[in-house]
Amino acid sequence: MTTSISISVQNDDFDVAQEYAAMRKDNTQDGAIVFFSGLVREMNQGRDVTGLFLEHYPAMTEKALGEIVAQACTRWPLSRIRVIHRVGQLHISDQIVFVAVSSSHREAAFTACHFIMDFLKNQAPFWKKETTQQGNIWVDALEKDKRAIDKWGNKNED
Amino acid sequence: MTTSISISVQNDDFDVAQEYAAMRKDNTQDGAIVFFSGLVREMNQGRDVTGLFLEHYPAMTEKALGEIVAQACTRWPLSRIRVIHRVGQLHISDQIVFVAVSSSHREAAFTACHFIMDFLKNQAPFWKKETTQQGNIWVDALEKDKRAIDKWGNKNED
Amino acid sequence: MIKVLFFAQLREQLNSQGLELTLATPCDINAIKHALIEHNSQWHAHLSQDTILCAVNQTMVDNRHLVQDGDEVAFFPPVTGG
Amino acid sequence: MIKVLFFAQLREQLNSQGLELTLATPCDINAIKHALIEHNSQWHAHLSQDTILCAVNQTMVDNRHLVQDGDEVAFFPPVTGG
Repeated sequence: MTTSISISVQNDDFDVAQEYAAMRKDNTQDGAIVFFSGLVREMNQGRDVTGLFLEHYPAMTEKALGEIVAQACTRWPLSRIRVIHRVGQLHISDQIVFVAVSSSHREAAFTACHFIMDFLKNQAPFWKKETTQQGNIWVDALEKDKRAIDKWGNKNED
Repeated sequence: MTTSISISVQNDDFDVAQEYAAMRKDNTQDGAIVFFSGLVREMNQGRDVTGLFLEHYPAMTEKALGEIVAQACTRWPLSRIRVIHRVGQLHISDQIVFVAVSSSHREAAFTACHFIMDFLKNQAPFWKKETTQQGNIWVDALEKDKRAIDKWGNKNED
Repeated sequence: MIKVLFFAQLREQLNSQGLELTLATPCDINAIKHALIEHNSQWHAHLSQDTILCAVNQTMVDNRHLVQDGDEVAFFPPVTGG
Repeated sequence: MIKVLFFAQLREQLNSQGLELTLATPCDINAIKHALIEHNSQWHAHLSQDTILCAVNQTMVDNRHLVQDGDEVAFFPPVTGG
């Protein structure tokens, strides 16, 4: 099936209502929309965070996200996929990332959205630097995020 | 941890933007919001659908949803949970059901939202009657929906 | 007195939203089904479908569950919400 | 000529956004790391961290990947987006 895919990496905030409306617009085939929204937390890895700077590798970012989304499309019947990742300076409670997936069926939408987030966490070239009371600290990659992709099996390894 | 839970069964449509805003309002602890939205599809089980009537067992519906949500809370650290299920006459592309879960961590939010939908499909007393060219037809429960709860293990059996 | 309710296609098949039964309690769900079939013998096939679910006081139960006087007992087909 | 890029804490540790290397190609990623350490011996500890990831032409590769003349080679720590 043909999947409609849209991927953005941007400094600007995004509007979830607008993105959700786009998933529904002229869409009579899909029974399920799942979305994930990632926010800046006040407390991370035990540190009191006041802000976050997101660095990325511009030439690679959208390509890496596109490859993850393409992998998801080979595994599940998906209708529309929207990925937005912000870069630059963010503040507490700001939206960082958004992944929305629509499908005719619930299981595919849930699983694909989860898959895209797990691989985004491991393979998309973004790095977070937190502003904290103790200074600016690069966030460590977590073992649990690495383990999260194990559940998807070997065929997803790039 | 204390989870803020809100469950509604209603004839009226709901506004995802408003629900999403409520999940974020004064929320600096959560890094993840996952939501599921279920829509009326034009084609279901091979039939051309023009509308849907949702019957329910009013005295039991919110209780059943509350028990499913309570089960989810015993399994994952969840911060806010919102469940809305519509009843009555619906049309193509209408929103039927909404489940939103926030958590400090992505894995808990994804898994709990998926869990709630799987159990809602199997244990909440709603029944769909489709309006089709061939007349009004009660929707059959699907074997795959029954199997969907097997992945959550025996301890979730009521 | 036990309050019995029917929903969805079962309600249509029985042409009844429910009724009140007077029965010696405690009795199990099977005993209630028997009493309903005695009340209307045409209900036999519909109530004997092994997919029919039962809730007592708004909680799903199996056929061996013991019903007490004053309970609300609902019968319905597999649910299809969501 | 090979274009080398560094990101995030590795960029800060090396105090460099990247540089251009002239090397006999094809060569593998380990050969590029050696050339970088020859260029600046203080980079040794940072480039030897076994957590350091590498992408060639914007695709993740392992240390045995063969680099061609004109390729873009990026080194960076484990990613932490999302």
